[in-house]
Amino acid sequence: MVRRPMMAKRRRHLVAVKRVGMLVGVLSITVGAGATSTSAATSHSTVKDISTKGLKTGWIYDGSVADKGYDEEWYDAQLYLEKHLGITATFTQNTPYTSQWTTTGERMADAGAKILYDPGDGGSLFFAACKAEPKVACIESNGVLPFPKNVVSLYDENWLPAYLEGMAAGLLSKTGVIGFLAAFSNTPAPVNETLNALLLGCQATHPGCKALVDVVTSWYTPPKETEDANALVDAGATVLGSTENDPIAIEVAQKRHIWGLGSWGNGVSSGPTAFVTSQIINWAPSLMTLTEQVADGTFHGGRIEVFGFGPGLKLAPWGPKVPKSVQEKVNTAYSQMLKGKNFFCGPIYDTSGKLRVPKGKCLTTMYIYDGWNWYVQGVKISK
Amino acid sequence: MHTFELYFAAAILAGTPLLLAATGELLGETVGLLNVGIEGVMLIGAVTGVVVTLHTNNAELGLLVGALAGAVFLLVFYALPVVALGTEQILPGFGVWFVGLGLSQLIGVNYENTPVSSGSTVVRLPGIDRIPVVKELIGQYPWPVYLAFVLPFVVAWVLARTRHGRNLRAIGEDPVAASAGAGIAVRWWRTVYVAVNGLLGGFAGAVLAVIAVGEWGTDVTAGRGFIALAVVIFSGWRSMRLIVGAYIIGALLILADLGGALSWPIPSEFLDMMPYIGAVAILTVWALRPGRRAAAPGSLGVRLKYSG
Amino acid sequence: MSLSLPTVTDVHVRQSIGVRSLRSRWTWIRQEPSETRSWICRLIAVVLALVVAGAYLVITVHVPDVLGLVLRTTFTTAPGLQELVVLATPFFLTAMAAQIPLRVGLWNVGGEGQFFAGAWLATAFAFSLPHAPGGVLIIGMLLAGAVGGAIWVAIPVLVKTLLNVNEIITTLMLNFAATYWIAYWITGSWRYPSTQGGTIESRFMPAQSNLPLIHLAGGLDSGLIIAVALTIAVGLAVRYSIFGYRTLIVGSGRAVSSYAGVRVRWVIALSLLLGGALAGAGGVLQLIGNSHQLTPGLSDNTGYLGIAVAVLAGGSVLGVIVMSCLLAVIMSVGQAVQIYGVSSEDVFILIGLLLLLATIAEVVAKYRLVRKVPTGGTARVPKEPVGLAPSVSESSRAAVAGDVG
Amino acid sequence: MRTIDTESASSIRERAGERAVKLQLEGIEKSFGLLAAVAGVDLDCYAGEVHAILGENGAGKSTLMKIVAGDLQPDAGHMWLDGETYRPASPKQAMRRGIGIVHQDHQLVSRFTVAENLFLGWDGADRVGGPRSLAEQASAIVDRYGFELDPTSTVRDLSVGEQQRVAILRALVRGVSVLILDEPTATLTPQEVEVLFGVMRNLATDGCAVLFITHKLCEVLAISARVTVLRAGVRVAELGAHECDERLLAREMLGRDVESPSKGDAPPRAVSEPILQASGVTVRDDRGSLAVDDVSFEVHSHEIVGIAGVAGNGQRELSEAVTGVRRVASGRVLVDGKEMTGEDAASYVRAGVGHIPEDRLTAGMILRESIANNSILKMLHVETDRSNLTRGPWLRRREIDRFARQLLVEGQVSTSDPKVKVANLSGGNIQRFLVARELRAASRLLVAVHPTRGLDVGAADRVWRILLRARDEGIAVLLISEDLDEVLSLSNRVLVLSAGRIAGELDNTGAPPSREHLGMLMGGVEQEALVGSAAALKGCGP
Repeated sequence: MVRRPMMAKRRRHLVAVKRVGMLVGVLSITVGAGATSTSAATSHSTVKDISTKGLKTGWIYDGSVADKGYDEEWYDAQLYLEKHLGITATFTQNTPYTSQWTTTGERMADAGAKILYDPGDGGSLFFAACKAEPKVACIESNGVLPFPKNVVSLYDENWLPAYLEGMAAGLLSKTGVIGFLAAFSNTPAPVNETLNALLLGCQATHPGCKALVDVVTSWYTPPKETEDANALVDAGATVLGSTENDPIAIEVAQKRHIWGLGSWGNGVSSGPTAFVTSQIINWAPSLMTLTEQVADGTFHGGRIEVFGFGPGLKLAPWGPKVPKSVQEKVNTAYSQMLKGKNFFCGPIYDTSGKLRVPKGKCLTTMYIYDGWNWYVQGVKISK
Repeated sequence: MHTFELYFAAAILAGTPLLLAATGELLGETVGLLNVGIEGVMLIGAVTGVVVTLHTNNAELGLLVGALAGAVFLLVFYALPVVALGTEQILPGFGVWFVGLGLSQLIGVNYENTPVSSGSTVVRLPGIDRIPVVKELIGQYPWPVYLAFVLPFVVAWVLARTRHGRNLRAIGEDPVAASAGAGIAVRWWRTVYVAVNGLLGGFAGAVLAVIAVGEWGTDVTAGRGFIALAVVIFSGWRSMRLIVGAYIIGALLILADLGGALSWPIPSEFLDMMPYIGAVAILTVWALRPGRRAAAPGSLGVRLKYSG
Repeated sequence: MSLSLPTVTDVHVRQSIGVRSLRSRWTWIRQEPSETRSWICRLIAVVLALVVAGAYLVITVHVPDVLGLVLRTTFTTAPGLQELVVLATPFFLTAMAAQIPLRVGLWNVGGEGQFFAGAWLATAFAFSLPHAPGGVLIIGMLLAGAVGGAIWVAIPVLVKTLLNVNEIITTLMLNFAATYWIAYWITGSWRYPSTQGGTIESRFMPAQSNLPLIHLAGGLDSGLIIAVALTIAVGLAVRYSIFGYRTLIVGSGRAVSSYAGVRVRWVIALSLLLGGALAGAGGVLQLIGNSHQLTPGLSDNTGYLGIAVAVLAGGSVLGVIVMSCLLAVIMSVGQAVQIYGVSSEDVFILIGLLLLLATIAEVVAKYRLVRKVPTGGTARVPKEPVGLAPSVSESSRAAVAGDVG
Repeated sequence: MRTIDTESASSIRERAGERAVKLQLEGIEKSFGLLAAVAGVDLDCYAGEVHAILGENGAGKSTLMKIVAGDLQPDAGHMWLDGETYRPASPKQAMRRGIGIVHQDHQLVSRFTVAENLFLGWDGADRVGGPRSLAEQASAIVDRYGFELDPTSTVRDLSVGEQQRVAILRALVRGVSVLILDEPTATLTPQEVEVLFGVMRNLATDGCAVLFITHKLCEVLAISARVTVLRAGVRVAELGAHECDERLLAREMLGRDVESPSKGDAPPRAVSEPILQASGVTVRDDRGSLAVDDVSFEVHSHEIVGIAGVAGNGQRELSEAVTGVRRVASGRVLVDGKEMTGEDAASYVRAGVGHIPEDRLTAGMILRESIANNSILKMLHVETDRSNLTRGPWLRRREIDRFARQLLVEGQVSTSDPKVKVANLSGGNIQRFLVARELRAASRLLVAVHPTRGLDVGAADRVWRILLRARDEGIAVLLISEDLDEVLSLSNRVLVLSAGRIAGELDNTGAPPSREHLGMLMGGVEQEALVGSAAALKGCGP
């Protein structure tokens, strides 16, 4: 009843890409130059692999598939797979993070599903179902090793767009004070990586840039987020970022006439003049490859796939009010990233001033994804 | 920077839905009806308020419809069993809460995360909006904030100094004496004030969702309906004291954010507990005051058996 | 309305005088309902609510073959049955947590918080003795959970007994505090080291604390057996103990209590603490029987739904067991129909309707339709005059009866 | 005190007879469930007469009057007011038609002031006005009718007589032409009754029809012009007051001749040992004000000590103080010479004190519970019973059922099933069951408060006999009652409680004390002041 503060998992709000547009996007995929991109998902729509036809699958969503965000993006991928690979899909929405998650997976497997997709990121609840049904292939998001042999985890390098957003913030902000709504304190992915990347990006363009962090203790509590975001603005923030499900940061930024960074989707509609930029994720290419692997018998689990900029991850179009000079500076870095440049290199200090990454060393993708359990210098957080 | 002024204004805004809901509940309790389900009413008001605002792009209309929805909702789910059928009062209150929770989600499922673009009219108090600090403290709020502030004074005046108010207090004190002795239409007025309770509760929810938050979200109230109940008890059924209670909790709500934003060395979870612990605390403080017994309406929460 | 009822002889007097023709042959009479009668009325309420819900599903959501779906998914598949067990287990104890204070006329709305507090203290216990043998750990965690639940209700108990502060609000407010309290620990020192993103959870409990699965009907959780045993034991203890009898006296009002020389404060405190302890134990059962991690989703609103179970059960232990199972079926069906686009939390509308209808059923149960005494006849006149007990005086003030508590 | 118009009853009737019928009822029926509370009653009432409605408890008097006052809707029948059809849907409509009712308990809002109560719910009151303007208007009205009332005082601080005057005044404010008084004398001192009768006569003289409900025969003869007698919901007689006497009325009312209770033949034995000793007992009521003020008395075995007094003079608090239900503020209570001050009800039960409480339905019984559960309400405090009925912390249900059955037999209750819910018993059965239970506990002392209130004559008679038997068996009985007849016919000694103090103690073994004397004491005149005074007030009584 009362919302379990942390329960509603983030529903990453991506822009509601029109299905047609998405189709075009997938069809026109070219192999990106991301650091660890997925295996290329080329021209599947023309191949029409017979082996996937009639493959039974189950999809477990934590929220609504019409949420104009994260779940809808996954749902679009589901529809795409149904149409182009001929799979049949059953799915549940608003699944709570309880034993129900496990039971749902098991029920789907009982009903003959060969693949379970876990867009809602049930974590160990989902793994329990996968352990109970070892013959079923499991595809989930945002997991951490080790996990069962039949599970593959998919994730995007969301710290890359975050770094770019941070750069823009540093250029746009006069004072160099970013307000940040963190869902939880010290959660490597996505809170720490997003926050740290944002701040590093900001410091790259605005030396001395700092981040006031408010821990919301939930992924989604609009009233509290609004009040928290306003408090951050009152405390002096001139740019707002967040890891929350919703675009509250942009809304508040719009109302308070400052800049707002997107978290999980194109937030331009939430704040036309405040919006800077955001990340946009597309799951279909990776999912198609994995699904075909199941059909071919080449699927092997127990691994993580993290994809960077490319067919699955893009930077959203710039907000209409972002000055061209800012866009150009950040776009330069964007293209460097696309070419493979690592921006997460030393010297990086933590909040206590200790040198964590010496000059010349760089953070690896997996460290950023899984191990970044400290905050960089400039983060102001209660706990 | 005028940090204090900004926090003050934020606390007032956060306290406003509490104050509205508490005023409605106080009126309901004045006629002897203890409705513990304001939370559900607020949710219904919030979701209808947002839905109407999104469709009409008119926040004022949204607030109005939200208030009406709250009234209708409470009439059906509370007045019907309690006033018409004479059931006990607590359980239907919980029913109102549960139904409000589920129904609001059902209505709002396609409107989640859709921000309301049009805000409510901000009233600039003439004269005051020129004085620098005062302007930010009290000079420029959306109109429901002023309404919420004025309402307890009106209620206090009506209850203390008008014939109608006396009749209402008599209904709450002793419904049998009021009906058989003084000829007051107890059932009618109880029904009317259930509606008023719902009206203000729904309005409070709509204000919270449309103005303070700016969008619908599941369980957007997060216990504020129950906090309003605590505020009513804290007030000792004197409407002017509602203002104190509501703004204290409003300040605590904002203080929790303030601590987070300014990176106080307190875990954010503990800061977030403050409004709820605060509600318990103000009840305890109220209970510690001497001479507290005379306050509650005599028939509050008492089941009225109908016959004949 | 108050009415001094005549005794047996008076009825005869009246008849000998001759009753004038009455307008209809049937009339309603009021009577304190029997257990059976109350039950029948409550069950009718449940059926009505289910019919409404079913109609909603059929008409609005277009779920084909609802009944078949319900039977198939909940009763014929192993995961369905297992989920039923998992869902029902915590209801037993959170329902008892609400029911025992209800005997005293108090509303313990804090089952949710006490559930978490119990799980929290049990977790602390398990993490401080990670290598203890399984039996010690399980019993120790259950005891710690009971203590934790009782601690969580201690502040409401204190302010209720000493200052008479409304327990509805205090217990409810502490639910919110409990969720933040849990969040503090599982995002802090107890955090599962590699938790990513969505689910926030603690480290796993020591493996030896996991309750064994008993393989009956596709995997019966032994937590269910403990829960049912606890429920029955506590239920019988309350029913057949002096303490249970005293809760009944206190629940009947202050006047009876002081007349009977019962120490009201102690009974209030004990019943709330017992309720808190049971909810806490429920949290532990969920922890060691099912989730094995402390998570924010551990309770899934069972603390709140327990109140509904307690109300529908109407003071009986059997009622708690039946209604817990029924509610588990409802929740399970709620899950099953999700693929048709029904949000799982829509089930709250159904629960709310159930509560309202049950309240109305309580009133309806008091009325019986009986044949009136025909003119001059001698038809059904009960031996004992029926109806409400007469009031002390012929005052209409007796129409207002004090509520419980 | 106002002078009393002593016009004879017959002349009132004659005068009234010339006038038009004010209120006419025909074939009024009202039933609650199976029971016809009013089963076809005709009545007519003239302007300017005091019309008594006489009947036992449960005869349907109050139900009939509530129908007239719009509080209840009749099942059948017609009413006319001033020749026009009259069918009020609510009390308000009745009031608008000029019907005023003064309920037995006055139906005033006790936390409101006199002024607030006077104008409550009245459309003629000012829409807006603070306490001061209200009080000014009220005092104008109080003065106009010559009542002695302070409009600013709170109703609950007033005496019962004063509250009654407020209720009457409230009806007068609205311009009544028919005033219904529902058992107005039940809680008044004889002197207050006289004042009330004066008011009623004046109202009648002013042309108002006064309907006066009572079950006291003497009052009918003293005040009314005509009397309608109800029995079991049916009008059994309509008589002119001049053509009847008490005996005739009693027979009509009860359907049989009835003897008043007697103290029995056995003279009380001389006793040395006092059972209950109260010395300097001071008790506060729920609101914290002094209810019992420095009271000292003793009750010995083999005697019934009656405490007489008008309601609200500390009887409740005193009875609760000597049974442990309420704490004494100061003073001492001893039972059997044992110090009991500050002990709770459980200790008193252990000391052998039984208690028939005033609110037997809310304090003495749990209505929605079974007879079995009610039978052990206090017994678990008594060691012998406890060891029999319980084992360790557990109840022995079978033993409890057996115990309950014994009580049912002892109390001559009409059922023998201990599983029956108390709520489904009749009032007489409940009281007999309660008395039987308390006699079990009362091995030394029985405190009986209003033991027969609300009971019909037969049921009351049985309770009286039980009390007398208990006395004969050596139990000390403290009888608290507002019914002077009851107190005088049962007690060996009578203490009069007034304003929380014992105003006087009278021996009742020989010739009964005069009612006038008692009335003066009840009215607050100290005994010393009465000595030698030749108070010769007219009143009715034995």
